[in-house]
Amino acid sequence: MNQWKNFSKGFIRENAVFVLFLGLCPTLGVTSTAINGLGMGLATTFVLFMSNIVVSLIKSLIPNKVRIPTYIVVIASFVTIVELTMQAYLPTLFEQLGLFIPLIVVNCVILGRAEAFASKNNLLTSAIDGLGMGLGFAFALTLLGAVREILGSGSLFGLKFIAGDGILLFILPPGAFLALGYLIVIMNKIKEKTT
Amino acid sequence: MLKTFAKGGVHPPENKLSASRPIESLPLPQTVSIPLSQHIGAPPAPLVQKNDQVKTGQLIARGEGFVSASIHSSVTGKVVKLEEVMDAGGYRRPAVTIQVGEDEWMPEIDTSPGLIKEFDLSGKDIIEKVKEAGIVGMGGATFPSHVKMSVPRGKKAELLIINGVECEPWLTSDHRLMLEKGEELLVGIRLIMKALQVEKALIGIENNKPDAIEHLSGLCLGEKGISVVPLKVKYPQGGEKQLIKALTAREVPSGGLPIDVATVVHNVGTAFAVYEAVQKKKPLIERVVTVTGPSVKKPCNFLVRTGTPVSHLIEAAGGLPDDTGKIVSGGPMMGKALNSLQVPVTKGTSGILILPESMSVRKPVLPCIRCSRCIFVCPMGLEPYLLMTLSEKKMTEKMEKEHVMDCIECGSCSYICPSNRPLLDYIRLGKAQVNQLIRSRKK
Amino acid sequence: MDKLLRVSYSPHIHGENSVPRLMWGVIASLVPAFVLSVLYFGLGAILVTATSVLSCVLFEYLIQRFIMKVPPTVNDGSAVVTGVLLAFCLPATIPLWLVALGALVAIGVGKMSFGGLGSNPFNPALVGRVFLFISFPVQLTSWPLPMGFKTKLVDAATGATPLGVIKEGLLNNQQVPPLMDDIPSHMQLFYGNMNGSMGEVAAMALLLGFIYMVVKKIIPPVIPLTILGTVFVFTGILWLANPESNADPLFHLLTGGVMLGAIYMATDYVTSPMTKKGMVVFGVGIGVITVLIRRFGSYPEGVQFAILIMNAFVPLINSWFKPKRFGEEVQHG
Amino acid sequence: MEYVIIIISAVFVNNIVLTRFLGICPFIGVSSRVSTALGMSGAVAFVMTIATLVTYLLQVYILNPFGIAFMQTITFILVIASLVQLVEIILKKVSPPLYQALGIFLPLITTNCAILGVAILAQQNEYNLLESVVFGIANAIGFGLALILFSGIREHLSMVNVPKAMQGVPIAFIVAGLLAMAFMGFAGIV
Amino acid sequence: MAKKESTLLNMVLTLLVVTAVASTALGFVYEFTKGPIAAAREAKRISAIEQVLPEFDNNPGSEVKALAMDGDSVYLYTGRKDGEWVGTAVQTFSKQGFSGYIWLMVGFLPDGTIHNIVVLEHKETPGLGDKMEQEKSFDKKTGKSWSSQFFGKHPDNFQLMVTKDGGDVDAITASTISSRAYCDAVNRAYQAFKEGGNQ
Amino acid sequence: MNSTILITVITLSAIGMAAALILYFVARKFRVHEDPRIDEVEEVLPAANCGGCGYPGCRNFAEALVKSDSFEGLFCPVGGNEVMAKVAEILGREAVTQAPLVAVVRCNGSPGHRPKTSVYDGPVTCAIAHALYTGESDCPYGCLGYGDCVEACTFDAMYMDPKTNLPVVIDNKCTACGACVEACPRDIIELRKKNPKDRKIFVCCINEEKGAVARKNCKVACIGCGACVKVCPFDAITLENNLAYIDAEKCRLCRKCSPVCPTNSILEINFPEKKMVVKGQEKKDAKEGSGKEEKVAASGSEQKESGEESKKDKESNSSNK
Ligand SMILES: Cc1cc2nc3c(=O)[nH]c(=O)nc-3n(C[C@H](O)[C@H](O)[C@H](O)COP(=O)(O)O)c2cc1C
Ligand SMILES: Cc1cc2nc3c(=O)[nH]c(=O)nc-3n(C[C@H](O)[C@H](O)[C@H](O)COP(=O)(O)O)c2cc1C
Ligand SMILES: Cc1cc2nc3c(=O)[nH]c(=O)nc-3n(C[C@H](O)[C@H](O)[C@H](O)COP(=O)(O)O)c2cc1C
Ligand SMILES: Cc1cc2nc3c(=O)[nH]c(=O)nc-3n(C[C@H](O)[C@H](O)[C@H](O)CO)c2cc1C
Ligand code: SF4
Ligand code: SF4
Ligand code: SF4
Ligand code: SF4
Ligand code: FES
Repeated sequence: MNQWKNFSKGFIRENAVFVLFLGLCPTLGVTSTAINGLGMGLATTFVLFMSNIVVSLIKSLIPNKVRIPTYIVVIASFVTIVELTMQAYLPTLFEQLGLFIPLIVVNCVILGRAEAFASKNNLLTSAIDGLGMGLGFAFALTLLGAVREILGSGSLFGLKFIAGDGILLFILPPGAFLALGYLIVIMNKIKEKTT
Repeated sequence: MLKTFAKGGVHPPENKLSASRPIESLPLPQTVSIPLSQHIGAPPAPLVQKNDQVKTGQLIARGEGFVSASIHSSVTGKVVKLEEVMDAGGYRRPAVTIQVGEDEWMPEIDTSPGLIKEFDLSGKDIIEKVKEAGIVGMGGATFPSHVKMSVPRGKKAELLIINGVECEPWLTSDHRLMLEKGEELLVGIRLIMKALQVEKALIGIENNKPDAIEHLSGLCLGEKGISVVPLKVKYPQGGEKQLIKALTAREVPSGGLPIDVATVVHNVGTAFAVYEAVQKKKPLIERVVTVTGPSVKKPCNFLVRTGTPVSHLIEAAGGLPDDTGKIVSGGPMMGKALNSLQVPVTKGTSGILILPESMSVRKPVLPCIRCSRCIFVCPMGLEPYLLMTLSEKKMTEKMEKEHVMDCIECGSCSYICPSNRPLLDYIRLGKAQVNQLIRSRKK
Repeated sequence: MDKLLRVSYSPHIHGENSVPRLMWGVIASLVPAFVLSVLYFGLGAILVTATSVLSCVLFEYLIQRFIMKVPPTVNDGSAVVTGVLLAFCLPATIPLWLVALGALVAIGVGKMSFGGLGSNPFNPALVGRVFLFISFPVQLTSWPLPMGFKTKLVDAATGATPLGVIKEGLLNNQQVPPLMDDIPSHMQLFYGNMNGSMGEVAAMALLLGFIYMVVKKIIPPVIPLTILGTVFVFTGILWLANPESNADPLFHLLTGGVMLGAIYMATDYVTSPMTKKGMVVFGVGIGVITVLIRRFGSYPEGVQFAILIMNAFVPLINSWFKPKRFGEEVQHG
Repeated sequence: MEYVIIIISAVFVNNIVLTRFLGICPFIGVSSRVSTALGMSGAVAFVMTIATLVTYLLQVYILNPFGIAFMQTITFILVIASLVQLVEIILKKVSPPLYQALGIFLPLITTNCAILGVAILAQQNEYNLLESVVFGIANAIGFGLALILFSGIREHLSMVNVPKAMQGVPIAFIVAGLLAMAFMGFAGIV
Repeated sequence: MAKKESTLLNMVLTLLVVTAVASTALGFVYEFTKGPIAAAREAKRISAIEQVLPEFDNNPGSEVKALAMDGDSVYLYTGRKDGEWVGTAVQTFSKQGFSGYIWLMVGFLPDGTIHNIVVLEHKETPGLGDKMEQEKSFDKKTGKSWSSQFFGKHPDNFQLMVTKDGGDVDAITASTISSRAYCDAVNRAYQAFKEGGNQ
Repeated sequence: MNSTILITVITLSAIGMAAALILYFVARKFRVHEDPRIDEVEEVLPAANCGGCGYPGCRNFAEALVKSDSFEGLFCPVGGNEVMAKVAEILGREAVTQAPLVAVVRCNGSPGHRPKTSVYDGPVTCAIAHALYTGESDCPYGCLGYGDCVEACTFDAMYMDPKTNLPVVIDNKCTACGACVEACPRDIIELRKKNPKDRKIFVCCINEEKGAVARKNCKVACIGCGACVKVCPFDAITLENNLAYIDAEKCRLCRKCSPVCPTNSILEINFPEKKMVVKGQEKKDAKEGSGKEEKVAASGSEQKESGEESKKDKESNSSNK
């Protein structure tokens, strides 16, 4: 497979959030600002990238029946590493993302990729796939975070550009759903146009 | 408080223009085309051939099997064609076309005007006579009447109900019949009571026909077991289930027949036909037909021979108005729109309603606003809005669970819907789908 | 014959009701409430209502025309109803751009996203109103005092609504009876002489509209009666149990949005149940949730949320509460 | 009273789906029909209750005494994954129709953040054993309530003409957003 | 792709190996990050104390006093410079927030004057109640934020109640509840200070 | 080694172990046998879930395939022979090959050929109009033109031609799933053998009425005169109930029949222009002749103007509803 295609598919065509509708909890939960979205996206990317590598390395050694538990252990290890490292060096961001960091482990994207892609492909391809999907995920989260931040607080990456408050609802839970709903519609339209 | 049925119903404007017009005999047309199937059930095979000479009242097709009815020639003349003619839907059905000559009746038929009250026939004989005369329900469903008179084993009839409701707007044929043939009607009722072995009969008449109520009540004074019950005006009170509910408070179970609640319902026209068949040996070859409409010059009630083309009736009522948009055989709520004026009158034709263009165009359909009106007016307790959607989406099994087969096709739902939704159109389609499903299941 | 006959299934006649007729009936019934709110709040009432109606109609037209690409149906009047009702639950001095934003959300999100008239599961006007309420709590809780045409459009004198006074007081561990002294009498509440949103203040005018709609058979009275009844009974029980911390039931009926909500918003055909049984369940649900929020929640008023929450239950109610089928019981009995 | 508050809070005020954003994938994925939503709710309730119980024991009797609380994530998920698989195997045998109905979604419960999230939240809130279990059940009810309401609405939407571009997931999110908005009314009840 | 046959032995073995490797790795990472994590936690508290107290040179973290109040604990940290008492930072809370607890660090000068306040933790609504955080309501023009009105005031002659309730505190717009809770927390801090802050 | 690490390793391994063991034994106890081939077969099926095979979905069809002993009556029209060969391979059976089919609309009653005799004013669906009456023309067999078939096609392989008001099948998109055949209340659509270059010859009429009646209602109706039967050298044409029918299996596309049809109801599509002189004299009515040419030409050009136009038509059609 063309590696560039393999890498880039995660952004629009097979975007985990906009197209596959996976990993929605963190998508909605942490995107009240663009920064949070980006942070979460990158953390997920790291886990996705690493676990794809490891899974594709050990895939032939794993008996079929314990496939899933093994993958989970691998993923959970990387998540814990992220968790501990973030706690140590980025305590503020860690506090903001809260519960959703340990929950990376159950992000369907990661297990899905491990199961559907890494366990069937070679190291390089899997690594690139992991990176692409991860960055695509990060892109989606940042985009959603940006939209919500702009509408909700009138700022972007913490830089305020209007006086006063924005439309509060968008940084509250209902706004997350609404913003994502309409973003998916727009993304669909874009996808339709490009293909 | 006048009696009526409990649930649902609508009040369309009554428009009984022809209520005061006495029944006139319609002059014979040049040809009649008598369809061989004028009832539910299989069409019988013709007994005549091309160029045969037939007399008025002569049997031209014998009903084979139990649920079938015989067909008699309504005129004297020569059989010119044994071909298919269009029915009300434009589909071609087998028919006998006769060129009308001098009106000569079969000799055994008693054509004298006198009333014959006495009879000594047994119930069985009465039913046999009814069958021979080819009588079918004249209330619209054209179900062979002898079948309804033969109470199935294990069931018992307690009550005969005579349906003089005529709840359809515009139509007045039953109304006129009750006024003009009241005595004959009562004899007919007696005959049916005897056939059914019941002691009691109720004649249900809506309150908008006070003259008929008064007239028949007067006649009933001397009649044991027969009484007239005035009813509040509400469509579709004429539906037998609603009528039974109104008169007896009994509910025919879902999927059941009136006999399940020990009643049998017959139309007044049917009762009159029974009188003529039994007492005068006259088969069912003519009936009262109302010709009416907002622009009709001379709204009338005609006594019409079966097989007469609709165009002939319209001519007699003053001709087709210029603004005609739609011609309906039957009433406006349940009647069938015709696409040709050559369609013949059959045993079930109760009226011809001519609607001007302005009244015949359906209004544009809007989305359902879920106003519940269709539910409130459905006399069967159904949810028409839901049934329509299910029918559109071909969710046949769900439709069956929602009792679509209970729908009596009264049209109240379509009538009331503020969004002009073609509810009944789709429900009919749904019923057909469910029927198919049930049949395929039986296989 | 030269002209072709029309053919269709029966019935061949149709009743007089039509969607526009019903909608304009609702609008007509809202006139008394509108007149009173103009009397109480002056120019602002007119401006807010006009903005709301115009933007609802405009957005509906634009969305249908340019986004959904279907023939616009604005003349069915439903957007006008939404506009009027949205305006009626806003303060009369609210900035007009907020009204337009609310209309955009009501029509765009609440109605058109679902396909327009008849498809939306939630009441559009309430969607717009709650959106504004949550997004702009400051503006949405600044209730002008009823001073007629003396009410200023900006920086008008404001005050808490009667329900707000009670809620504040209870949060401050005050008791209800003394608080009632700050609140107009029940009779005044009935005429609508109090702070509040434009349309909700005058119980009298709303009841008049209710009677009109019931007489004209625009709505069956089931839903409003059950809601008002439930609120009355539930608050009555609380009041009898503890009059120190609960206002009396009549007070609850006459204040806040209960009347407006029960008569106009819970009765929206599209978002309410289809059967009488279902309507009762729906009404009781709204009543109970309203009182729960008023009494125990953070917001002084709960009808808007209660109606939206019960809107979500409507599909389930519809599938669980069927009309009584003719001949059904006999079959099983 | 304590328990009542936990329940009301978890079901209405801090609904797991609508305000905490957990278990969104199945919320979107298995909600197109009421019947499947009921099944899914049942499955989640079952797993969630057992999972909170088991993880509580794990935390209190193993992780805490040994001072390895940092292993929370990995041990919890391992236990939950096994649990789900157990349920799946048993269900397949005991109730094939239910298994059929839930189909591919049973394995998805593994990756349902709601289960793990609730287990972790119960720890964060420092609940005791009984409170943890009640918390688990209450959240399962909250999940079920949201899911069933939502599936009812989606079933309704499948019968009306939703614009093509909005059909499916987008409209589901809009509904979820409006539902979440409505549920904000419960704020402060406990 | 060849899937490996599953036997009891190789299943158990695989899991064993994988968990062992994973946990070893995690163990090491934990050991490695243990220090920094503890430091990061401490740093947050220290920085809060630094913000609310005048300059000090001791380690207030080592001079902590806990007082049980209203079912929870209030902590007092004493700050000294050259052994001299410069003030006490009180870690306080309120349960009356719009949603959940609010934790503040209030710095008192030895005479009881409020020096500065920072918010440690809260769950108030963004855009409303969260204006109690200094940076969220900071006005560049005046250089002040909402909480500035407390600084330099002495609770004995500055009524710690919102104006609506008859106090001296101007509430945050549309967030009376949060403001009230804030006052409640500061009040609690002052009670604690009076009880145990004097040295 | 550090003790934390040791404890970590021991606990996690123990938990892992315990989980594995429990699972293993439970799995053995509760094993359900399910043929693994079902999954394999399902993989190769097209996953269109269209129901063309007669089963509610691809999975059910896969189950049926695995469970049955032969492929009798089991065929996936969408995947065609290719897929069936793959299935056969998995199941180790002989594949039945079925000639590829394509849907053909057997009515040519455009408004020019078929006078309108009434106005239909009901819901725009063939099913309801059919149940109500003959439709806007007097031909009780003819196409009603409300596009139920187009609606039913999930492959976008049909559209309504706004000029003729008749449905048109786009041959290369049609998968012969049969949904349209099912949908048409008048049984107008037939699945016929696909010939090279999409050529086809068929009687474009299903009217069984007597010739005169049929002719009166539609100028291009088959009147059952039997002329075509006589000229067919391969006995491919049969006449039953006043209607000729060309058996696609027997027909060798010799094109002898179509010129002799007095009503031009035999259509030949996608053939090159005939070289030999068309017997102009036989055409009594020049107008009729041109009518037919039009249809043939139109059908030919349809293929060229690929999907674009058809999409437009479909849109305009659906917006009419
Ligand atoms: C299969 C069948 C059997 C019937 N059997 C009886 C019967 O035994 N007794 C009876 O009174 N009516 C019988 N009916 C007639 C119906 O009760 C009813 O009168 C008829 O269908 C017309 O009613 P409608 O005009 O209200 O539709 C039967 C009808 C059908 C279709
Ligand atoms: C909606 C509806 C309305 C009807 N209205 C009448 C009516 O007005 N008069 C009448 O005689 N029959 C009416 N019928 C037919 C009756 O149900 C029933 O078939 C008839 O009275 C039986 O008598 P028959 O078999 O003698 O026709 C109506 C049926 C339906 C379904
Ligand atoms: C979504 C939403 C969130 C809110 N959050 C808070 C909050 O965090 N703190 C607060 O004091 N009030 C909050 N409120 C406002 C209160 O409900 C109430 O309107 C206010 O506290 C009382 O108004 P006042 O401050 O003008 O007296 C919020 C309102 C809404 C709609
Ligand atoms: C009795 C009645 C009440 C209505 N109430 C509302 C309402 O509260 N909010 C609203 O947006 N539209 C209302 N409408 C208008 C319309 O039904 C509504 O916009 C639909 O929900 C749009 O699909 C009402 C209409 C009627 C007939
Ligand atoms: S559903 Fe049937 S029975 Fe009910 S109102 Fe409509 S037509 Fe009448
Ligand atoms: S009457 Fe019409 S608009 Fe009202 S619910 Fe029934 S179908 Fe819908
Ligand atoms: S044209 Fe008919 S047979 Fe061909 S794909 Fe469409 S529906 Fe199926
Ligand atoms: S072919 Fe059949 S389904 Fe298609 S438009 Fe004609 S009548 Fe309707
Ligand atoms: S990310 Fe939470 S369930 Fe999928």
